[in-house]
Amino acid sequence: MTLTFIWTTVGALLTLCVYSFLYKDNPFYKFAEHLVVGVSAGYYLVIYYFNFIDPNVVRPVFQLELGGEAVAFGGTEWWMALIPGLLGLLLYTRFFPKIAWVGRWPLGIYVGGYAGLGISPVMQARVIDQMQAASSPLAGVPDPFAAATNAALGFAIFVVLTYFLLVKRHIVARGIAMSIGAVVLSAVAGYGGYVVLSALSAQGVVSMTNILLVVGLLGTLAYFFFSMRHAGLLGGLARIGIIFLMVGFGASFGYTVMSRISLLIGRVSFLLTDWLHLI
Amino acid sequence: MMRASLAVLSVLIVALSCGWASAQDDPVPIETGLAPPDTIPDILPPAPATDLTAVDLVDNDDAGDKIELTWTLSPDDAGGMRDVTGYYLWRSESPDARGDTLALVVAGTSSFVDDTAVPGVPYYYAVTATDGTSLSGEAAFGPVSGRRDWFTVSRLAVLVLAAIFFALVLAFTRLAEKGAELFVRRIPGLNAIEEAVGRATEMGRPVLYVPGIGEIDNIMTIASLTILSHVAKITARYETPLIVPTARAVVMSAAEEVVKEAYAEAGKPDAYNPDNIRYLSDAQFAFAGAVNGIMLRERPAANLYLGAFWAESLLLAETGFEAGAIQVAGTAMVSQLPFFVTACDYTLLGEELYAASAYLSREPKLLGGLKGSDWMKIITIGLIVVGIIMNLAGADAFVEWFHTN
Amino acid sequence: MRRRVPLTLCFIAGLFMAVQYFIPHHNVAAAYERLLLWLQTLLAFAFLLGTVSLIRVHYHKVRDRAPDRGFSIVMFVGLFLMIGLGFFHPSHHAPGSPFNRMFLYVQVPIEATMFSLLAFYIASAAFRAFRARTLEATLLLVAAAIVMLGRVPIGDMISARIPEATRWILEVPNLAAKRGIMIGVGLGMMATALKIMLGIERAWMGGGD
Amino acid sequence: MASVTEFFEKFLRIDRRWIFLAIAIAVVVPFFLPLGLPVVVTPPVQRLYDAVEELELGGPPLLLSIDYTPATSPELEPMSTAILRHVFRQDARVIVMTLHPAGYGMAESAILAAAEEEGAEYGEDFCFLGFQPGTSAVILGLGVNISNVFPEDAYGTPLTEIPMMEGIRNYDDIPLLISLAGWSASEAWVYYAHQPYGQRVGGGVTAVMATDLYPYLDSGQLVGLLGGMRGAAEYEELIGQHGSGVRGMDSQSVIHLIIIILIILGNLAYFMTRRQRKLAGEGT
Repeated sequence: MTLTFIWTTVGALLTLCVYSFLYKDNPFYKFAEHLVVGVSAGYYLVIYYFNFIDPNVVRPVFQLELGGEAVAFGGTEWWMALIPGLLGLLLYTRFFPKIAWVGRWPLGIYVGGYAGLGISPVMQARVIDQMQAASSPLAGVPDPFAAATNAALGFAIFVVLTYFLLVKRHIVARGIAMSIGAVVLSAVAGYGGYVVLSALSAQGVVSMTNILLVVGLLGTLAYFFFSMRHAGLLGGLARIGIIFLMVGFGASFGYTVMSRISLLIGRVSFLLTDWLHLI
Repeated sequence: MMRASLAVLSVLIVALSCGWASAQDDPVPIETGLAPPDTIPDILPPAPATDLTAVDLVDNDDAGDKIELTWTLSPDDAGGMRDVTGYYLWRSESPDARGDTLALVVAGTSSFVDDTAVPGVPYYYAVTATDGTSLSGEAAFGPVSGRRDWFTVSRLAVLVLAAIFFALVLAFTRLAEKGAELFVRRIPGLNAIEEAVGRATEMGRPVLYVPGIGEIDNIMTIASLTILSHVAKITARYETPLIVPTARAVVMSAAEEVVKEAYAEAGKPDAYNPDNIRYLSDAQFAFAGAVNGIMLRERPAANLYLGAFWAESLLLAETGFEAGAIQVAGTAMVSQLPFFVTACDYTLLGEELYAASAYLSREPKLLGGLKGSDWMKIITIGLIVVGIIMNLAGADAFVEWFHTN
Repeated sequence: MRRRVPLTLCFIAGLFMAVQYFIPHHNVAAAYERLLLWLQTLLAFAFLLGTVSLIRVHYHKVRDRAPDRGFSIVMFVGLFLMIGLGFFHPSHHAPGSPFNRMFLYVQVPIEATMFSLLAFYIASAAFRAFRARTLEATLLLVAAAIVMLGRVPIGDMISARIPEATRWILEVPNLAAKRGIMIGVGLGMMATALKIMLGIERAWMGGGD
Repeated sequence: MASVTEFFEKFLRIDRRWIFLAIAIAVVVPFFLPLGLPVVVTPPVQRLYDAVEELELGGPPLLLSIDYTPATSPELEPMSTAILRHVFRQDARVIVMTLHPAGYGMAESAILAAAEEEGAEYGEDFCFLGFQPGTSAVILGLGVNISNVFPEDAYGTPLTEIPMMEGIRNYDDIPLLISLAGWSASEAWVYYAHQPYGQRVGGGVTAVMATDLYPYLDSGQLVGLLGGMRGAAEYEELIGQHGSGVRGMDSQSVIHLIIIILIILGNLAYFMTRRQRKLAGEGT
């Protein structure tokens, strides 16, 4: 109990050292910063050694026993563990300028191997499967009414924004009149879209979402297309792409705020609950 | 004109969605009649399973010892008499005998993997349904033999697309090496960078260029150094001070080389000030704090953030905004883009950073990758559009062909 | 010797790893399994390189009597304390050991707190830097505000439409944009991998001959 | 009018440490005065919960990869706690491992706490394989044979001597895999476990990364997704035991509201002062 309290106090004081940075950079913060660099490096070293190097290199090479019997690890013969071990040691020649070039040999295997490993899974996960998902219809929508309003509203906003982006670049410059116009227009378009959609089946809503998804994807791809000037159809698509990109970044922004606040809540909870037992 | 095309567009969309909706209507399964209650004494053997097929299974570690059996369930399994309790699977090396029992699987199962096959030996398989007391007639299939395969056919699509893509990249790289004019559109962000530098010159204040905190082998850092060279040439011409803070020692020496060379090329080697290329700290927050210090003390009029940034992006862009500098940013770290977009005057989004560096350097390896990716995007768009049309037409074979695993 | 051998090794390792994906043959799979273990071993050794570099940097600071060498000593104390506790303490790294507690009560609080500092900066940036200056920035801010409200319970209380709008933003425009980025970045990753294998991109070798 | 502008200009130049103070107060107060706001469950979380629910009593285990580091633990630790509680409560089994060296300590403390609470037994209900370096090489290696990658568990016991590992060879014997990470580990699991081996993968990530993973959710490459502390809170709601996730939602609500107000005030002040400057003809 008391031992845990002492450790918790250490953690709490270090937490406060880091927060002192909010006032300004100071020795307490620097102390914590350097301490954690050392502690984490030491921690990683120990974990790497006991979890990997010891069972996969040291023990097979020196034929040390595993659980009572001299087992070849994963069928590893001692020399099969020795070769990568030696190659790994060659990496350290970089600290000796004269023979530093030898260190490129294992590095070559390492860099090349990892490059080769990635190619096909990345092609499959990021390109082919995404392409396939983009051209397949969505699964059923649970609440057609909510989906209808959302899709209609989204579509209306999309149409209005496209209009302003394509025809009138500077929405802010036109002042309040234009903003009111935009609101009225989107409300009218939203209601219109809603009426059209409710006339359709729930599947129509799904299709509308699908079309938005496809248009957004094509727009984004068009935005990142560099071999032609952005004019005409390509220019229009790229403008649409920018809208989607910005809404996407907005979503990331909102989520990122959430993320950082969560970390703060976690630390405050540590200070108030785990350390001071106030709550 | 605009309105007319919008109207056409909306009509098209509605038409398309109706088409899509009808394409999506799933066939409704027809409810079959229920079987009579199981009160009649069971003397009849169940109806047999049918359509047994056996194929050599190809998995990731193909030792040729796996053969996959599939069959159609007996009509008495979940239908008819509903008295099937399981299926016996048989394996023989001759077509005449039923051979040994391979396995007994429970009712409702319609596939089984025999993983005890000897590679190259032809086998004959049979399946019989059982109700616990009697066996049905058999469905047989054979001969089939296991093989150690040299190609996973289901991954053909990956191979084909990767091959096309790589051919494009290599072809464009070769073209660029031969000096062909490959068109890359000018990135608007470059104009913004030049304007920002011009503004700093007018005001007689320095330009701050942060190449990110990535290591030297990070492609974003490499792209950033290309753009740095371009910026350095402009600042050399106007003799505007250029401050380059770095977070990695190696990046600092690379930046020194780049800037020195650019000043020499612009004919102003004397204007180069080595004290302005600085290594601040490897630690993320310490680095951000030190750069913020530079912004507040030396008051640069233009802040350029191009390269790999993590959480420090926010700290930098906020202070720069507050200090009233013109800010241009560019990174391929998608998670940091929102902060740059809101707090900077112009932001190069993702791939635009690479495109800008390829545009400026005209280096074949950069151009090749960029053009190859561009054309692959066109192919992707084409495939998506064709996929959608095929889907609307009710033919999913095209999309299915890309289904791997 | 100095450039050709590593480039050749890089090409062979890369080609084998890329091609084995399509070859299910048992013998190839066995070789692949072996090479995976080799890559892991190399990675482990490469990781520990970082520790050696760290020691060198701080050793030089102490030796050269740099003004803030005191902090370098703090770093060394942390490092060697962990190594000592990890290798020589009787209970090694069992749960509840001093090694383990150093992790939970020194490393965890400092690292977690450093990132939580950003919560404060994001709030101040929201006030001082996030301006609806362009249409793009406006769109971003509006979407962000909706998502921020829609992902916390208070959004539900204001209006049930807010979480729905959030879901729509995430599943339609966000999805479309992120998918586009995903495809573009994926192609970039593959092109880089190809260039590394073929020795067109060789920044990993560093300078010199 | 001028005085209003002056006020806004002063307001814009306020020392940011006042804002820091406001945030600090806003996060602390809800701890003492909880609002008890309800948490509504969203589909990506429900889908992950359902996938865990499908695990059978004493059947093939869940593979839980605890890949987060201390820096993101407040967001992700509530997830691992909730998932482990859920698994143990339905008497299913779980194999825990990590792809990050710092994940070792995080995983160990999470699993020991949950196991003690729910009375799960080491070797029967759960086991901890520890850490292996190499991310993609590790994930691919597990698809061939788990004991090649982890010849022994974290405490040096060979896998062959752990009862629950009997008959567990590779992904074929693992119905579900969940990765909890604050870095690209979740994507690596999609690339290297789902694509080549067809493994079902679920994820729990920081809110920063969550939006980028939606395409995988839509295409089915991810079974379900927990995004940030809110994701953890929803999972806690589903298992009916509130933890730090749900508790954090009150503070989270208040601060989000404050930040939105700050954005609005900042923009208002900005536009007011800008208009004033424009009228005075000072700038553009």
